Amino acid sequence: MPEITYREALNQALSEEISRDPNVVLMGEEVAQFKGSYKVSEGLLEKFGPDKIIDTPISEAAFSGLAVGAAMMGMRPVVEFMFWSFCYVAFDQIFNNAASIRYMSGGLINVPIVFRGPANGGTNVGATHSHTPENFAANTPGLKVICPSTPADAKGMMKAAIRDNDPVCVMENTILYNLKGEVPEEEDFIIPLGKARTVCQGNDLSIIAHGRSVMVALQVAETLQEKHGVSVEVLDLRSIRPLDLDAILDTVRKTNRVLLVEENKPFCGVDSQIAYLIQEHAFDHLDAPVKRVSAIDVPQAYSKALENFQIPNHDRVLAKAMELL
Amino acid sequence: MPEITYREALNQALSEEISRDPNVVLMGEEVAQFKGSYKVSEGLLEKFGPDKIIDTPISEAAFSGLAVGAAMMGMRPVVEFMFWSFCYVAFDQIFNNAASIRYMSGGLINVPIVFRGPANGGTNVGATHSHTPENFAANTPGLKVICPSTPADAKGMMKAAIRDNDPVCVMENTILYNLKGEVPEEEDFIIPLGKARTVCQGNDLSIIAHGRSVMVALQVAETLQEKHGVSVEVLDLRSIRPLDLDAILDTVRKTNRVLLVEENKPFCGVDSQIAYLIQEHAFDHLDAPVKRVSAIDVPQAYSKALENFQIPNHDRVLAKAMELL
Amino acid sequence: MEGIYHDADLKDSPVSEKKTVVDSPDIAQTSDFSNLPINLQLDSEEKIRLYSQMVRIRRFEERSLRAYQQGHIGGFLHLYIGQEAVAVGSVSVMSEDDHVITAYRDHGHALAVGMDMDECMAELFGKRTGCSKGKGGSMHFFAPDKNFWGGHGIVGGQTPLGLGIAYALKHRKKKGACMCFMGDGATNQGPFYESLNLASLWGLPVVYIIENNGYSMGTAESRHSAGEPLARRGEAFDINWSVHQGHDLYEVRDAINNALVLAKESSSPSVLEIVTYRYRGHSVADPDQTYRSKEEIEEYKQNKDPINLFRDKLISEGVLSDEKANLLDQAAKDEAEASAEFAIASPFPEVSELMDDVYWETDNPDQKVSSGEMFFESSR
Amino acid sequence: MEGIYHDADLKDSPVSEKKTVVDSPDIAQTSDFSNLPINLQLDSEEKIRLYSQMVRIRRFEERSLRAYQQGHIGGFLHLYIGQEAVAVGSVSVMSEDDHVITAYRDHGHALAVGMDMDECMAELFGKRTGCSKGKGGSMHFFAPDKNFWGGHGIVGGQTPLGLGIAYALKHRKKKGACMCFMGDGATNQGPFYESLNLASLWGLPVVYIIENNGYSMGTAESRHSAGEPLARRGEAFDINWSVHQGHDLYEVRDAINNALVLAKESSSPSVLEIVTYRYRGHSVADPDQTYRSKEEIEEYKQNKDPINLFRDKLISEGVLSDEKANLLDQAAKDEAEASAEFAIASPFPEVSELMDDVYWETDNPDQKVSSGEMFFESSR
Ligand SMILES: Cc1ncc(C[n+]2csc(CCOP(=O)(O)OP(=O)(O)O)c2C)c(N)n1
Ligand SMILES: Cc1ncc(C[n+]2csc(CCOP(=O)(O)OP(=O)(O)O)c2C)c(N)n1
Ligand SMILES: [Mg+2]
Ligand SMILES: [Mg+2]
Repeated sequence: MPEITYREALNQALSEEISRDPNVVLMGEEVAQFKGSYKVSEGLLEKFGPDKIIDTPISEAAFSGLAVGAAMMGMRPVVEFMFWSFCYVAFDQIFNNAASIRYMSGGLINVPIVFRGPANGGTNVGATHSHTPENFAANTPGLKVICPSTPADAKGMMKAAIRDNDPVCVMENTILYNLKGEVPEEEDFIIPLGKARTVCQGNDLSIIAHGRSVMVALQVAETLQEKHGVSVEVLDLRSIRPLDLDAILDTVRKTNRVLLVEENKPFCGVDSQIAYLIQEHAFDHLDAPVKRVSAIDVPQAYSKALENFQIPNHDRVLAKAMELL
Repeated sequence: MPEITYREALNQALSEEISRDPNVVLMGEEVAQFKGSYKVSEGLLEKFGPDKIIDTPISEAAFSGLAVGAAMMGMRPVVEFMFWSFCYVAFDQIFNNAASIRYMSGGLINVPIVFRGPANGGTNVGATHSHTPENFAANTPGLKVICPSTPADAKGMMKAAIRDNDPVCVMENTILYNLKGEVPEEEDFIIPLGKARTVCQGNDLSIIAHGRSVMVALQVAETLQEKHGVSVEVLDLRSIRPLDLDAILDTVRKTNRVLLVEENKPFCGVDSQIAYLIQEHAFDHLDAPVKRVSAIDVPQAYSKALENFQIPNHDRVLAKAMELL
Repeated sequence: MEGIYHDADLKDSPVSEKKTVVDSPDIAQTSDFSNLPINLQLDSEEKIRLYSQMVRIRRFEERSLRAYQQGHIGGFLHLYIGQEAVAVGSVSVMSEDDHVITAYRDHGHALAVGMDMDECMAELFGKRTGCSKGKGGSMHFFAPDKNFWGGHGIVGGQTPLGLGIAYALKHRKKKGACMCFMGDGATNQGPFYESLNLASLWGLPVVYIIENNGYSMGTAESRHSAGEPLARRGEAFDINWSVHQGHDLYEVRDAINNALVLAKESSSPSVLEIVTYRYRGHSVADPDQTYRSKEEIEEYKQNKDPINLFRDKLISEGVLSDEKANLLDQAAKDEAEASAEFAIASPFPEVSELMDDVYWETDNPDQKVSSGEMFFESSR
Repeated sequence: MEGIYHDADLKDSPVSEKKTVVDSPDIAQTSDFSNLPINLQLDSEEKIRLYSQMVRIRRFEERSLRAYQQGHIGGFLHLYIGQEAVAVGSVSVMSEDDHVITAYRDHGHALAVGMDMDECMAELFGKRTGCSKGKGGSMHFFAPDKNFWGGHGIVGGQTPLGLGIAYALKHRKKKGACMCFMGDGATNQGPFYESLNLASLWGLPVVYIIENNGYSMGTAESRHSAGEPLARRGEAFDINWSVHQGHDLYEVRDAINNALVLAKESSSPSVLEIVTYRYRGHSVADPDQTYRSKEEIEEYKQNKDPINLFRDKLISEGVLSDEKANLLDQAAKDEAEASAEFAIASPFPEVSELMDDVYWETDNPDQKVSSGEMFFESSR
C-alpha cells in the first residue's frame, strides 16, 4: 500500500468522489486558485474546473446556507471552513438549517452535505482560531461528526461522509496534514462512520481519544509499557456521532480503568459524555473513576510556551494515567 | 415578603440596577415600546426613557457585538435575546468576543455584560426556537452561565449578574415567567453566582436539576415520598459556571444515588459534565451509576403530543428514578 | 479633489415609490396593470382561480385563528391576512422549474403553491397527518414536490438557502429561478447581504422578495431600518431592484414575472420590495394596539384590501359577479371548516415516532452504512 | 409605471475613483493634498514624526519577518508593509477622545497609536513582556490606555465592536469617534451590514475604514465582491461614503479628518475606502506568486510606495534631507533590532499564568463575589 500524507488522503477522497458523483462540489475560501489554505484541494481546480471547485468570499453564513439549499435540491456539496472556528459566524446555517430541516419537514427533505476543515489547537494562533466544536456538533441531533486521526481514516471516512445522506461534520487537524501513513487505493475504500479503532491492545488501562490526541495517547502507552511495564489499550473513537459505544465498553470491561483524552475544553467536552456512558453502562467494571485530560480550561493561549501545555501533551496525560494505576 | 412572578422579579432586578448604576442599559428586540416579547421590561421605557431601554432591529450579531464594545468601554449593557435560540446568529460575538477579549488582551480589558433571555422547550414552537445552549456557554471559558428557577433566584441572580465584572449568560424560561414566589425587597438582595440550592432534603436519592426541570424533580420527589416512601433530596444547580461542586458532592455523599435532570439534549449536555464530576470525586460513594434524564435526542418537535414527552416530564423522571432504587 | 462626501440621496426612481401605508391612501388608483401582457393572457377561469386562492388563504387563516383560540393550536401562529396578493400573485407566474422559499409567515405561500388545507391545518394542530407530520408546525411547512422549500423560523435564515436553490438550478443548467420571500425586518440580518453579494457575483437566478408590511413585530420600518427604500440595498451589489404595491395582484404578477424572466434569461438576481400590510398582530398572541392605531388598520382594509380590490376589478371586468364571489367565499369557508374537522379527527403522532425523520440513515435501516449509537436518549 | 428595473449604475462620484492598483499608475500625480488646512497646520517636526512612524512600522515588521523565519515567531504573521500611510495618516488626525479598532493585520495601527516596539515584538514572540502577556499574539494586540481596542482575528468580527465603542461615546456624551478598520474581504461578512444599519439608524460616531489592498488572501476584489466601489455599500443605509488613495499620507489625513469631524459634529457615521496595497503575502506562510504577478507588486513599490512618496514630498518641501531620512531609517532599524533583542531576552509566561486573565473575578480574589468552581481543568 502506498504511503501518503493525511492531506493527500483527503485530496484523493475529494477527487474520487467528485469524479464519481456529478452532484459533489467543493466550495470554500481559497479552495480553488489558492489550492486551499492548507493545500488540501491542490490540483482539483485543474482537474475539475471552476464549476466543481469553487472559491467563495469570506461569507461563511451565506455559502454554508447556500450549500444547505443546494443539498436540499439533491446536490452533495462539500463545504470547507478554513478553520472550524469560523463556523461561529455560520452557526445558524449549520446547527439549525442543516441539522433540523429533515426533521422539521417530517422527513420530506434530505440534506446530504459535508462541512469540513481543521479543528484543533497547538498551532500558536490564539483563542479565536483554535476552537474544537465537535462537542457542539455532536450535541445537535441531525448532525453527524467525525474526527479522523490517520491518513487512511481521513480518506475512508471522508468518502463515507460524502456518500452519506445526512449532514456530516468532518473535523480535521492542521498538525496531522503532514502525517504519513498507508492508505488503500481502491475506489470504494470506505470506512463506515461509527466504528472505533483499537490502536493498540492492552490489559491494564484503556486510553480513549480522538483526533490528534490519539497520537499523544499512543506515546503515553509506549512510555507506560517501557518505563512501568503497564499494558495500555488505546482506542481511537474516530466518529463522535454515531458513537461506537460497544467498542468503548469492550475495552473498559477488559482493563477496568479508563482515561479519556481530548483537545476539547473540559466542561461538556466530548469526553464528559463518554465518561457518563461508561459509568452508566459499565459501572461494575470500573476499578477507579473515569479520568480525563482535556485542554486547560481557559481560552486558547497564543504563546507556544502556554499552548503546548494547554492542550493534552505527553506529560500531562502520563501524569493522569499514573493516578489511575 | 411579597409574592411576585418570575417576570416581575426580573423586571425589578433590571429596574433597580438601571437606577443604581448609570452604566446599565437594556437593549434588544421589542424591549422598549413593546415592553419585551414576554413583557419582562414592562414599564421600564416609561421609567428610564429611550436612552436606557433600547429597541434594536433584528440584528443579533450587531447589537450583541455593539454591547460587547460598549462593555469594553466600561458600560454594563444587558442584552435581551427574544429567545436564546437566536444566539446562533450572534455566536461569534458572544463566544469569541465576549468570552475571549479579556484573555487575549492579557487582562487589560473587562467585558461586564449580561446576555439574557429564555432558553427552554415545552412551548410548541419547534426546533429552531427551543434551544437550550447553557452547555455551549459553559463549555466556553470566559463566560459565566446561570439558570434561575424561582422568582427569588431570578431577581437575586440577575442583580448579581449585572454587577458582575465578567460576561454572564442568564438563561430564563418562558414557562416560568408566570410562576409566583416570595421575593425579598431589599435593594441589595443578591444571590451570589455559584451557589446551588437544596430544594428539599432527603436520604435515599439525590435529584440534581436546573431550570424548569427543578420543578419536575420536586414533583417526582413528592410522588416518590407519597407512593413509595422514598426520601429524595433535590438540588437546584442555579449556576452552571461557576458550579457549586461542593453542594453536588455533599448530596451525593449523603444519598449515594443520583439522578440528573435537564432539558438539554443529552450528548454533551450540562449533566454529562456533572455526571463526570460526581464519579470522579465521589466514586466510592456511589451505590449505582449516575443516571440522567434529558430531552429525547432529536430536534425539538413541534407537536405538543411529542414535545411534552420529549422534554423531561414527571413520568419519565419517575421511571428513571425507580431504576436507581 | 474635494466634496469628499456624498450625501446618499435617493435616486429618482422610475418605480412606484415606497411610502408608509397610511400616507398614500390613493396609490391604489395610480396605475392600471391589467393591460400588461402578463395579465392580458389570463382567461376568466384563471382569474377566478387566483381570486379564489386569495379567499381560500384568508378563510383558512381565520379558521386557524379560531382553532388557536379554542386551544387546538399552540405556540406561534403568524397570520398572513392582508398580504394574500403577494403570495398568490407571485406563485401564479411561476413555471414548473421555479421554486419558492419563505419565512415563518408561510401559510399563504403554502396554499398558493397548491398544498392542501387539510395537511396544513393538521400541521398547525400538531397532528400526524400534517404536512410535516406535526414536527414542523406553523413556521415550518414544506412541500418539496411542489417546489416549496419552507417555512423557516429564524429571521433571514432562509436567504442563503434560497441562494442555494438558485445555485443548484444554475449548476444543473435548469431554466428555473428561486423566489425567496422575506419580511422588512429580515433585511437587518447579515446573511441577507452576504447572499446579495454572492447572488450578484455568481449571477444566480434568485429573486429576493421583501414583503414590506411596515413592521418587524412592533417596530415600524423607520425605527428598524435606515435608508429607504429597503430594496435599494441591492444596488451597491449591482443587483436590480424595484418597489411595488402589494395590494394589486396584477402589479405583483407583473413585477415578479419581470424578475423571473431576468433571472432565467440572464441569470441575474433581483431584489423586489412589495409594499403590503398585515391586519393581525405579529402572531396571534401579540396585541396590536401598542404600536399602531386601529385607524391605520381600518384605512388599509377599506382602501387596499387585496381581495376586495381584485373582486371589484373582476366584477368590473365582467369576469365575476357578487353572487359567484359569495359562492367562492362560502366554498373557502367550508373547505377551511372541513380542514379543521380533519385536523381534529386526525391522530397525534405516537411518541415512538418522535425518533423518525432525524437521519435518513436511521429511517432507512435496510440501507444503513454507519454503525454505532446515533441517539443518546431515546423514546423507544 | 414601467421601467421596473434600475440598472444600478455607479453614480458619478466627486471623489477619487477606486481602480485596481495597476490600472492607474499615475494616480499619485493627480492631486495635491498638501495645501489643505489639515496638512498646512503640520509643522516640520510633526511631518518628520509622521514620516518616521511609517518607517518604524516598516522596519519593525521586516524585523518580525526575520524573527519568524528564524523560528522565534509562530502561527500567523500578517504584515502591513505597503499600507503604512493608512494607519499613520488616520491616527495622526485623532483627538484624545477618538478610538481605534482593527482586524488581525494590526501591527501598523498598534505602533501608530504609540505602542512600544518592545511590547509588540515580545507579544509576537509569545513572551510575558508582550502587550497581551503573550496570550493574544500577532492578531490580538491591545492598548486600551491608548484608545486602541485591538487586533481581532475573526474577519469582520470587530465591526460591531467598533459600533459599540461609538455607542458608548455617544451615550456618555463624549465628543469622540471610533475608527473601525477592516479589509476589502471583510466587507463580505454580514455583521458589517447589520452594523451599518445601526450606525445610521442611531447616528453613531463611527468611521468604517476599508483598507482595500485589492485582495482577500489570494482572492482579488473582483472575484470576491460584486459592485464597485466597496464603500458604496454604505449608500443604501444613507451613510456618507467616499474612496481615497492610501499611498498619500496627506490624502489619508484629509479624508479621515473630514469623517471624524462629521462623526463628532453631527454624530454621523461614514464608510471610507482607502485604496492601498500589501507587498507581502497574506501572512508569512503564503506564497504570492499564485494570485498576483511580481510585476504588479514591483509597479506599486516603484510608483506608490507611501514611504518613498512622503519622503520625496518632504524633501521637496525642504523639511527633510536624504541624510536625515537615512538617519531616521537607521534609528528605526536599531529600534526594531533592540525590540527583537528585548523579546529574545524576555521570559515566556509560566504555565501557572495560563489561568490568569480569564475572569476579572478570579484575578481579583479579594473582591470575589461568586463561589463555586470556575475552572474544570487547571494548570495549577
Ligand atoms: C434571528 C431571529 N431573531 C428574532 C426572531 C423573532 N422574530 C420572529 S419574526 C420577527 C419580526 C420579523 O419581521 P419581518 O421580517 O418584517 O416579517 P413579518 O413578521 O412582518 O412578516 C422577529 C423579531 C427570529 N425568529 N429570528
Ligand atoms: C470569519 C473568518 N473567515 C475566514 C478567516 C480567514 N481569513 C483571515 S484574513 C482573510 C482575508 C481577509 O482579507 P481582507 O479583509 O481583505 O483583509 P487583508 O488581509 O487584506 O488585510 C481570511 C479569509 C477569518 N479570520 N475569519
Ligand atoms: Mg414585516
Ligand atoms: Mg484585503
